[in-house]
Amino acid sequence: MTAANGTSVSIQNLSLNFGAVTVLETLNLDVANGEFIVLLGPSGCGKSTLLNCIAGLLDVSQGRIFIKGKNVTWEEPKDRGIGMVFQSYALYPQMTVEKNLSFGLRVAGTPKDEIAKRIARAAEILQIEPLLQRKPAALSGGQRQRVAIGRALVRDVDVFLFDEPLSNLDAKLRAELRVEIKLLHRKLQNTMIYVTHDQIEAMTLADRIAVMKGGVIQQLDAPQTIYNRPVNRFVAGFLGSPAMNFIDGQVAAGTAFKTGNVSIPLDRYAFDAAGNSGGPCVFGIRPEHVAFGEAANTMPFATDAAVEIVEPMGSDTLVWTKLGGHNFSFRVEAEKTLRNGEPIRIGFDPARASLFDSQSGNRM
Amino acid sequence: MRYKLLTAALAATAALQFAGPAAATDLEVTHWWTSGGEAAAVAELAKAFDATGNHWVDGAIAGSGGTARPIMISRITGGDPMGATQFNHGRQAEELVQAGLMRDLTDVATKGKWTEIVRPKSLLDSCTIDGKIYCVPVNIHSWQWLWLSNEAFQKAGVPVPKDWNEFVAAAPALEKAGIVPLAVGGQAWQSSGAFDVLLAAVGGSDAFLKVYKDKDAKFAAGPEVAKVFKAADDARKMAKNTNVQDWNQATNMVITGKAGGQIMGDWAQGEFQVAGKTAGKDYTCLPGLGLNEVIATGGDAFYFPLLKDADKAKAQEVLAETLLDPKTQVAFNLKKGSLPVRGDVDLNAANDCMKKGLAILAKGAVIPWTDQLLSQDTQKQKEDLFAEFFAKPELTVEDAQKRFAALIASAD
Amino acid sequence: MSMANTNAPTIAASQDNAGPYGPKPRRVFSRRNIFLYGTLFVIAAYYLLPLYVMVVTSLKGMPEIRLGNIFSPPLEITFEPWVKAWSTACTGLNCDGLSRGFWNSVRITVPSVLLSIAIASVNGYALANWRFKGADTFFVILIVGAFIPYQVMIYPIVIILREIGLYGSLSGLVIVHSIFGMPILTLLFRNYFSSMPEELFRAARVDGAGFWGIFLRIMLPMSLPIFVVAIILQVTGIWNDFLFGVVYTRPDTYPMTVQLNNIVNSVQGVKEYNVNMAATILTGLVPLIVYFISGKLFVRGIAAGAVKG
Amino acid sequence: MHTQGRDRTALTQPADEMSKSERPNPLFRNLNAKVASIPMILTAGVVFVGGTLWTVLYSFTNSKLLPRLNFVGLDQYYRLWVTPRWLISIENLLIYGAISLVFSLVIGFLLAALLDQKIRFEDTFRTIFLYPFALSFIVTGLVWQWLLNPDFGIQHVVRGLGWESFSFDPLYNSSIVIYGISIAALWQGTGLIMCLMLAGLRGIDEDIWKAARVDGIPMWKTYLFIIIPMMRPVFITTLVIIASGIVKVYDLVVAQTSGGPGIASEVPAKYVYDYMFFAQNLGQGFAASTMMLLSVVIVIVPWAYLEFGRRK
Repeated sequence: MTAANGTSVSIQNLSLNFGAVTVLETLNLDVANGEFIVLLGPSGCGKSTLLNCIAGLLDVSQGRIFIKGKNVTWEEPKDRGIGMVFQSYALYPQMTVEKNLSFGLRVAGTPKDEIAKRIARAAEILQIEPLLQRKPAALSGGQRQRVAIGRALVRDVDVFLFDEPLSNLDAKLRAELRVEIKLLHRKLQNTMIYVTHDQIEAMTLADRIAVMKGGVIQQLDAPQTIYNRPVNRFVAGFLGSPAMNFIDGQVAAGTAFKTGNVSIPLDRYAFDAAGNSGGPCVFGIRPEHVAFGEAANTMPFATDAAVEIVEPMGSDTLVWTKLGGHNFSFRVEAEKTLRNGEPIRIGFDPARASLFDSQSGNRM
Repeated sequence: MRYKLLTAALAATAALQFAGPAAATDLEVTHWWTSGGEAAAVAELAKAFDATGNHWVDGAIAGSGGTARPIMISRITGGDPMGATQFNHGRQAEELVQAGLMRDLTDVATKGKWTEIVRPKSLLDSCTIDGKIYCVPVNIHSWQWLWLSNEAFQKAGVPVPKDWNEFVAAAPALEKAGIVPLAVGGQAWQSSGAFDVLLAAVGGSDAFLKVYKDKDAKFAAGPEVAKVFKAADDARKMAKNTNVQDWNQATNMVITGKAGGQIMGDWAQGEFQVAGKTAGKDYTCLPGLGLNEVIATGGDAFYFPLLKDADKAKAQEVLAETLLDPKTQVAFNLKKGSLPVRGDVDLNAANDCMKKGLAILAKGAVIPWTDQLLSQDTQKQKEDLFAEFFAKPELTVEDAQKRFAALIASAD
Repeated sequence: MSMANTNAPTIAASQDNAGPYGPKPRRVFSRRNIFLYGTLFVIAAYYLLPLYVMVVTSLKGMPEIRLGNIFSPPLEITFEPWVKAWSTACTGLNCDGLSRGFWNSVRITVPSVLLSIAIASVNGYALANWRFKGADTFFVILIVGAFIPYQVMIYPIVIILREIGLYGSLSGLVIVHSIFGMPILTLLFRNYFSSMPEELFRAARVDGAGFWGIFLRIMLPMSLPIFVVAIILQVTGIWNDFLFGVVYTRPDTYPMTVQLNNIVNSVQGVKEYNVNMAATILTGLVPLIVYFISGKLFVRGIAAGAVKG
Repeated sequence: MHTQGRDRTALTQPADEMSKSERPNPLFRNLNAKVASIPMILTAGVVFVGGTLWTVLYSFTNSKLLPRLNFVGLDQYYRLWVTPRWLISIENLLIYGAISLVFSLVIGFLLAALLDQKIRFEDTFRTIFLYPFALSFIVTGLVWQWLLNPDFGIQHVVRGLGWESFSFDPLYNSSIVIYGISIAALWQGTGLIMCLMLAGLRGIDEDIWKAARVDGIPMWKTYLFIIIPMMRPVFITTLVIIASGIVKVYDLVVAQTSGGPGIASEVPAKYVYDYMFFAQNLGQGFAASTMMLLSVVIVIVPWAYLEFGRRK
């Protein structure tokens, strides 16, 4: 029960029901000291709810929550040693930035000079010194979110909770702040738990990502692992843009995947411990793992196809074609010009593919 | 005045537009007679009018004259006049007449020889403006009565008083028996009226006329009126536990023996009658508070707005005649508790109190009443003053008299 | 994580050395709850007391009212007062109770509500989306007008109605209600339409829709909440009106409130409190029902129309 | 709303300028809107402004039963300001106004805050608090007059329970009658205020509450320092609604006390009505009306201007 030295937040058997509706189901999660964890999932998956439970803003139905080794299941949010940043910033609109930062501390009775010191530090880190005397209405979205982060910062806590902090910003600002948060994490070395539905944020920021769906953590792993070896079809489909190609078909006992007139050899595919029992399954391969033209021929699997639609995306181009009667996309360099209907050759290494059981959706 | 002409013309056109043709002519009559006795009395008028082949459309407005008059006036000036309407005769409708909104009844009056039958003559005078008659007086109402509950005095173990002074002396005994000595309803006109009665009774007729007719402010500030204020001070002390608003609720306190007495007009008699009480046996009435037996010739009158609809105009004449018909007069006034306006009617059916009133009238002990002497404006200011005086013990007799004198000085 | 399934059941959890488990225990009778619900119940009692007294009194006979206290339930329930209030109570010579006034009130309320809302919604729409020069001036005048005591305006309105020949008619009264309902309703509609997305209006204009086209086809269908509020406010306001009803109509078209006043003030001997209370409830019934049915929509609509302002 | 308004003007203006050559007469710009606003313009111009000017004009005359242009200068005003009843009316209005304003806001807000605590039966409680608003002042006045009548009402009942010296007769005691009237006024009016406040509270971002909890700010401090300042627009709307009701107070007084005992509970609107119609002294009534209008204008116009005017 004692949290390991390296454990910052530990969630044990946590469940949450609203009446008959189960929002979180027997959830377990250990977050190491200084780790950046991203809770990722579509809306309604329970990721924000989980964050609110950790913050103490929601009462849990079952289970325990430890922060820094202390059981905080029944503690008030303010006593949990957390700071939180909200999607809507949740700044107190009638107070200046400085007051926003200091209000909680003053209520808690922190000495004046200590407050001043903390505000100065937070303002310096976030570069909001010139804004201290302004009211939130006079700030841009990015500035507001910085202040919101500052409010968590001055609390001098171990764990930072972010609830979709960048969702209200436009794409450019989002990218900028993403980098800033990453830098902030590097500088502070705090534990951060970050909720988002944006897979790019998840991939770029996280030490580990917890992909959630239906109140259950589907997969908890480093971004690369999740990207490359998704545990089920949901995780595979949720991460990656453009999305992974999925092809329905059959797997014949450990040898090949068949769909239509196409057969893909699976001898290089590393089946899970459960092994391959054959039967209907889904074959998944990411567009960026597909080779094209000359390079295709060097791949363990290659086939002929015809270009159907070309989608130039600037940095590269997405090409749509058919594989065994299924829509199939892959990426080529932006310089390549392809015409509709042009015959091409494509190929890939099945070792980079993922196979999912049609029934359970689990990785095979 | 251009305005007057315009008003009259508009009133006329409006009347034309909205008064549809009717076979037996409907005539809307507005009034504020809604208490038990009053409603019974007005039913007699309606019965008599319906008997002429026309139809009385009743437009009663509850509350009091104060509530009803603005509505009536708005309708007349707004160009939607009724067929006939009640006012207290006197100065309430003066300006409506001057603005040419009311019908001249001189022809009807000449035909019916009103000048000969209506008595006292002063009644018709208040209907007359510039030599023309504009209203039909229907009754004489006198304010100057003290109504006493025999039962209450019996319970208190004191004899029924014969005048105001005895009544004041009996007040402590009544109070001891848990009886409110004097019932005065909360509405302003009641306390103001009570004072006027005290002025006429305690001060005497001359004092009354000096103040209200001559508007002699110096006299009003003088020692004679001070005596009246002293009496009013007694009255307010005796009345301080009356927790009712309406006059007839106050009367009801006397009827049920919860209060010793009430200073109220003869219309209170209608309530005693409806309650099945007998004058002399269950209650006692003292005209002029037993001090100065006079009767004021206030009362109700009907005015007829100018209508262009010929049928309605004809019906108005019929109603005017009906109202003064001897039979109607008797039937109406018996129910209402007031005195008829003609001397030639048979009133054998009248009760004790009414007979006392008739006797005083015959003697000629008659004074005009405030409705005839004062403008509504002055009346209202007077009401405000006495409402405050009766409700606020901190308002001293001296201050009140000073304010009263100032009011009389500016009265019109 | 491995010990996940070894946890003790909830009840024993607090004894478990692992410390608190599951939901924070909340007693039903916590100090907070006692305070919260206690306050609510006390205040609710204060609000309900008059209604209770009204209902109880209206079901008692007069002797019982004289003897008992006003809070005790009726020993013997009688519907006599209700019947009397509805159909036989007298004012002057008319002894048909409130029944006549009820239909008059309906005849006054329905067209007044429709007309005032029609005018005010168009006003609000014009002010929010088609501002023209001077519009704000008129609007400010209108708002100031909301503060003018009605008594002050009685006489000028008598004159205006007389000049246009509508004095004493039902249409005259309908116009008066529309005039005095206009300030607050216009404010509500203006705020509501202002809070609608700009793009809608723009898109409709680009599509070539005009003033009325946008109003009828775009704005109206989206305005249910604010119309509900407007209807509730107007139905109660107009139904409850006494002053205009008595001044600008004639006795045969008196609304129910005037008849209520007549019945209550036409004291014949003792005040019949039971009849008065029954009459009072009957008169208030229509707006009360409107509120009970649409209370939730009212709050929502108020949020949309008033608060965003 | 205001920013949108600004945008909207910006949107329509260039289009208008572009087509200036085709539409020479600015009168026809936005013609439909102007036509549609005719009822509003007539109401504002003829009824409110016209009626007001007419009233002010005749307040300088000695009109009695009928309005006449017989000017007497400021006589009506001199008389008005030495009339005890008018002075009492003003004093009462100030007391009543202060009580209504403070208690309506406080009670309305407290009720809304209580209902906002995720309580059970919220709908029921809300309906209970709101239903008096559906009743007219006449009805409200009658019921409370009945409840506060010392011979039948609360005082009678409490005395019946054995507390013989208990005294509660606010409507029959000159010195407190205006407070007694306020009891009924608050009963009738706080429900609506609560609704407005509740709507305001519901409009506040949930995250603000969460942020305050994480910051460890106690609930009452959150309300006081964060939520209430955020509800400024709601408070202003509410204030306007309450204030407009205060100036107009009339029926409630008539139904409960008719201004009594004596003239202890008189209010200005009743003075106006009584002197215009009972006393048949229109001039005096108009003078009193003018004073009321003046006070309304002094209070409201600056507010209305700030709120609606400057953001053109």
